[in-house]
Amino acid sequence: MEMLDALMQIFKSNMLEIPAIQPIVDPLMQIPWLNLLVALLLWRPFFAIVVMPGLLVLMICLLYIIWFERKLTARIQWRVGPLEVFRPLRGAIQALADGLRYFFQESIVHKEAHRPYFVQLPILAFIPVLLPIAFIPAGNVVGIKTPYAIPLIVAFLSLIPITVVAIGWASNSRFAFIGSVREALMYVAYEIPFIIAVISMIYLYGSADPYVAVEKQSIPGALLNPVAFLVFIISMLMATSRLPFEIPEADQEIAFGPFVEYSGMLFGLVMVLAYEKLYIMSLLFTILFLGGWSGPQLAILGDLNAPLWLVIKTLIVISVLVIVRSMYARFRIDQALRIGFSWLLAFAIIALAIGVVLGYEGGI
Amino acid sequence: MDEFVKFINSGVLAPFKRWGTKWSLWPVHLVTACCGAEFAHAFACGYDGERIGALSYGIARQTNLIIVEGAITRKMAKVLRITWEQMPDPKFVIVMGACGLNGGIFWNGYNLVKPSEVVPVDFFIPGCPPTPEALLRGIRQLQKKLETGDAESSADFYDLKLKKGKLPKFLPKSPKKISVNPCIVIDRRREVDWETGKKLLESFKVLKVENMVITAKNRIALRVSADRIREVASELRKMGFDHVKSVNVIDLPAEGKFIVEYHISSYSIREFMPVILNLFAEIPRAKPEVDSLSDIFPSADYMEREMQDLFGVVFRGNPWKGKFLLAPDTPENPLRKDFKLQEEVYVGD
Amino acid sequence: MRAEFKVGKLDMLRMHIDVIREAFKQVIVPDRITVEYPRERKKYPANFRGLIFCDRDKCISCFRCAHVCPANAIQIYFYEKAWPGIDYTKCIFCHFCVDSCPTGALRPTKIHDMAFATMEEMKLKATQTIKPPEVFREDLLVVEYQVDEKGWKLVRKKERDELIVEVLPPRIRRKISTCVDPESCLGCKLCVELCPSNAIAVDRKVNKLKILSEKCTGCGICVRNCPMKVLELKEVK
Amino acid sequence: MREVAIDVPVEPPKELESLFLPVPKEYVEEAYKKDEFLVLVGPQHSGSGHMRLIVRVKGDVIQEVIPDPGYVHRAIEKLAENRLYIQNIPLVERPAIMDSANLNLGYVRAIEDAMEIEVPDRAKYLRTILAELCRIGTHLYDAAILSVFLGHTTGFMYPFGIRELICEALVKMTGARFTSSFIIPGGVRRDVEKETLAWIYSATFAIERRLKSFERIFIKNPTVIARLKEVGVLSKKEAIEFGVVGPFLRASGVEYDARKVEPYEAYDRVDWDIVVADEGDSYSRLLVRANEIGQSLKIIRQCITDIPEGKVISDQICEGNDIRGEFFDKLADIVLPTGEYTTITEAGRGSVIFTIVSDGESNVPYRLRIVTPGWLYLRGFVESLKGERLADLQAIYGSFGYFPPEADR
Repeated sequence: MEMLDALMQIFKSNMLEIPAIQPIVDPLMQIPWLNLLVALLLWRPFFAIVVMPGLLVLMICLLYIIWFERKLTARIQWRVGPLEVFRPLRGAIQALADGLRYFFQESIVHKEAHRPYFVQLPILAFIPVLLPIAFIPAGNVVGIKTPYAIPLIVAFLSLIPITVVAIGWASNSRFAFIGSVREALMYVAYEIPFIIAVISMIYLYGSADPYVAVEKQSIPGALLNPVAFLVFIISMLMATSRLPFEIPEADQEIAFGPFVEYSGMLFGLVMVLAYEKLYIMSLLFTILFLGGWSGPQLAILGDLNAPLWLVIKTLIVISVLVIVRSMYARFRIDQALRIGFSWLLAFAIIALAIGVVLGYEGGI
Repeated sequence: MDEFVKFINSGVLAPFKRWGTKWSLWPVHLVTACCGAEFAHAFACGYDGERIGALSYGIARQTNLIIVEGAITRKMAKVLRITWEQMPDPKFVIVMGACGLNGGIFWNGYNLVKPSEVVPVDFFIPGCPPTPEALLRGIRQLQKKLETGDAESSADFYDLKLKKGKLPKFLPKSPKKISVNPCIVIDRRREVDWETGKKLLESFKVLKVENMVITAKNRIALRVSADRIREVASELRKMGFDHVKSVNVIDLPAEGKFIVEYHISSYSIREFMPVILNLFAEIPRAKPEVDSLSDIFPSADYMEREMQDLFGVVFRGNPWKGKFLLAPDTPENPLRKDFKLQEEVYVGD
Repeated sequence: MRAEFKVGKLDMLRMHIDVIREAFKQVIVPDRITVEYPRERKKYPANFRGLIFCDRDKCISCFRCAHVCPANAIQIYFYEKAWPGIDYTKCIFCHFCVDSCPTGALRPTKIHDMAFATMEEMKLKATQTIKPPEVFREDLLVVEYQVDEKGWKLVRKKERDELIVEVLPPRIRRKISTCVDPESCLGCKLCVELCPSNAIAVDRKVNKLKILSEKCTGCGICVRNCPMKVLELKEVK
Repeated sequence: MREVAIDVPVEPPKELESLFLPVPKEYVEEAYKKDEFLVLVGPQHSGSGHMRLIVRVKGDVIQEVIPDPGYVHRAIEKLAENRLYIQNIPLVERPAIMDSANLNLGYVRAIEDAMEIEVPDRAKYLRTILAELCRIGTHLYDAAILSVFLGHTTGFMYPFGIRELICEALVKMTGARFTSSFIIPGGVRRDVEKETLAWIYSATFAIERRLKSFERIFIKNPTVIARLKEVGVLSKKEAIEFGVVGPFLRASGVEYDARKVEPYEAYDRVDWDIVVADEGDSYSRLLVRANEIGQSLKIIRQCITDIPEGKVISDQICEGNDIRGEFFDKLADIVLPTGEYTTITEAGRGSVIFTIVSDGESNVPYRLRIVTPGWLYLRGFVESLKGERLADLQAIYGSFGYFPPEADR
């Protein structure tokens, strides 16, 4: 009992304050046991990781991104997109149907695959994808508060391609092999400019702490260092393998590359990997370039303002990014590498110079 | 494991599974024949199959529906079966197009297999090709089947109960008239007003062919003996006739010979562009061998391989051995006249 | 005419802008052209080649449709009279049979969207072809393409398209069989045996054909089968 | 998960060796020894149609490609020997249904050539309109396939959207979306009303407008240009050597078009140009066809403006102006005089050659030889792949618009 009380104290000391739902929360807090649950839910670290901007929103985001992407693509392509599954919402739950179908479909592990790795790696791949969520702050709602959040997020993101390459290796198929090689090559091409762009922003703000970064963005970072902004966007497209850089999993060329042999739930897992990566990178992008969680505050929402703004900005970033898919064709691997190693790297260095100059003596 | 499968199929979660599958029927990209054009129309912006949850997708492992688009040949049948086996359960098959049902216009062809004998089929769609609407109707019917559990056809035919009548003693004969002793003349002279042709004939005199005739405007037939065909061809090549438009073999079982024809024309000399020379030679049917022209005219290569497949005529010097166009289990030399096809039936029983 | 397209560095930028402009134009005002099929149906013209049914009363059992069918999908079934049954597992909807029908007995419809659970029910016996089928329909609207100089629009109307169309029958000429060259007749009596309406008799004494014009339907079976080609179809008023 | 027990006559191969069918074992071993490996593209591959390409790659560079066609070989030539001349009309359309009118026209012209039938002018114009509609449709189809191979889905949707108009025009004229079977010896099956022609006339403008969108988003898209320029180059000499046909030959700089070289129907009465390019790369192949669509629209407009009144079917076939009701009587008993008749017709993807050999007595062809453009340029296509990167395979495949049913017949 004492332990529970201690826990309660911990939760209560760091609870979200949302005036809008306070009338509901207050009576709930009187009920024994249930109050523990409510307190846990409203405990800032827990809320940040599990609800917003963490897993729950991630899930909703996934459904939204996939639906929005398909709908927007369809709009550009003179057609309607998913609709009949639920007409009143214009087919918004299409991704749910697809997800359910994948969930209940047979997961085939073919004879030549390396069975344990083949099954484990898609699940393993979630660790580097989901860990950064713990470090992404939204105002005072944050999982683990650290001044080194930005480098940490970048470090975890860099682990993802390794799992993808491993997935391709475990699949033991020709196209998966080619896809893995392509992924590895692309990784080198985008990772360096990407990290340099992030470093330039760190120089610019004089700190690797997201709080400092957001604080200093009275003018959004996108305007302070537009070159870094551009480099970040392009390397984001490359990193999440979206067109025109959808090279590692080029459907028509190498049949989804590393993921060619996956089916059922396992494919569902690997398919959302890129989208989750996109979500995390967009969060980082928002913090670095779009002023993070700053925005007009609504008193009634209290602490919820910050995560809400962060998520809204992120969704806008993703929504703009998905339009690229219906505009461009896929580059060839050598062309993409050339872009990565020449143009992108050059721009990244310019961005670094801008960052260093502007951020001279401890940031702007 | 079986209990688990049973639980998924009929337990508490079954409605969710059915609902998810119903609205997420993704056809795999397995283009089998020309109905693929209408398939593409059904999933392009004119009809947009994605509207009803069907998204055409690349790889068999990640999809759950095969739409067989028309004719399945012997070669393709294996692929169809492999693709079907690659797909995870639950999986469905819709066959569109008359060729896929019962052969359609190719019903007595030697290279066709019925898809319903290769994979279990859920729905059949008639038409040649079926309209995109018909294909979407098929998907709708499949969705209905997933919802209610039983397959229903979308059209109901009225049936009149009548007693069978007596067949008359004589039935009208087939409209086909096939000559018993066909007489084939490739180089039949026709009078045409064609100046260049006459000049060409003059210049061809150096070739010393057995016979040369203007068969129509812009068409000249040159008969050579089989052992001189290479010689004449390389002469023609030097004259500016640079490519082969067609390689043809005609089977004459009554006379015990094959006629091998090369239709040669020119791209490099404007004057010769419309001219098609028919260089032909006769070879014995018992020993069907002729020199290949594929090194003189690389454009003849694939067509020689094809003729090798279809007639069993050996082109000496063509590097290709074995089957090119046909599957290993196709009947040998199907285009020879002694390979007979199934005859039409005009009276139902 | 030369198909050339030279691009400079500045053109590249312009082209990028063009692509983006086009995409955003579609986002704001989409040129949507989708026919939402189960709910809507495109209106096809009356000459659309769809399912065929047979007007049994007009049929003269002439075998023309069965003989012309490129896919051999039509077979003649004999009941109290004979008329065609259509095998939709083979039918390619070329409507050669409809065009061959001398009496307009075979009638086209606009029905084309069907899916069947088994192949057996698609093989129609003659008893099943006499009426168009009952088709499962979900459509509420009719869509038509409207084109003009300015572009292409979809016009939707709230109505149900009638699928069984009354196509104007071609000029139907009544013909009967006549013997044009009685001298060459072998008297083999094949025509007598073949005639579905028993309209031909042979006068035993002179070994001459006698065609009963009121019974002859003009099916032409005798004409097509006569070994000496002495018969001909002649038009009558 | 139903229990499925069916009797399967065609078994999947137990061992994978038979999948390598056309290649001997030694070839595979030799490739592995040289540190190269074989990639099988197709037939179930989202970047290939109904054929297989056995690609030998070293690193990312293609060393050799062996085509394995025949997945859609439906024995059209054999079946044609067994059917009436008139019954073969739907049959010869089937190799490429989006190009049905051109194939149909080639076959019918061979019959007309043999029987020396004079086709009325109105029918000639109608045939020209139909053939050009099919040509536009084919070019759009190929452009769509090319764009989806490059991963550009919008580029796939736009041409297929425009194709809906072509299909609608075909339906209004002939009654079928694809397989029109409309051209018969002596003319066409029925007259086309004025309103339909007027509709097609305005549709050409609608098509032109929509094509502008397509041009902006696909043809002049910088990523597309980057993918296609200087890829799969086929020089003029090679193109002639390998007997490439149609737009692909013209893209290599040879000014050859059967419509100009040996004019048929109304092509010598309308004003149009042959489109040629010099580069011979994938992009010029796309451009040539894109420009040809413009020329075809021009032809259609001229035909609709100039079309004369009159009969649509020759007097030698039918006295009336409508074949309906007499189709069988007039056409079933066609017998060609003895001899061989070859016609060359410019179909969407290049020249299609029909050779009819007749014995003079039968009403079925003794031998019908069809050489489709796909079969003719297959060699050139395969040769142009050598030395390119694996990812370019799809770009070149798409730029040739290789359509296996057409090639395999």
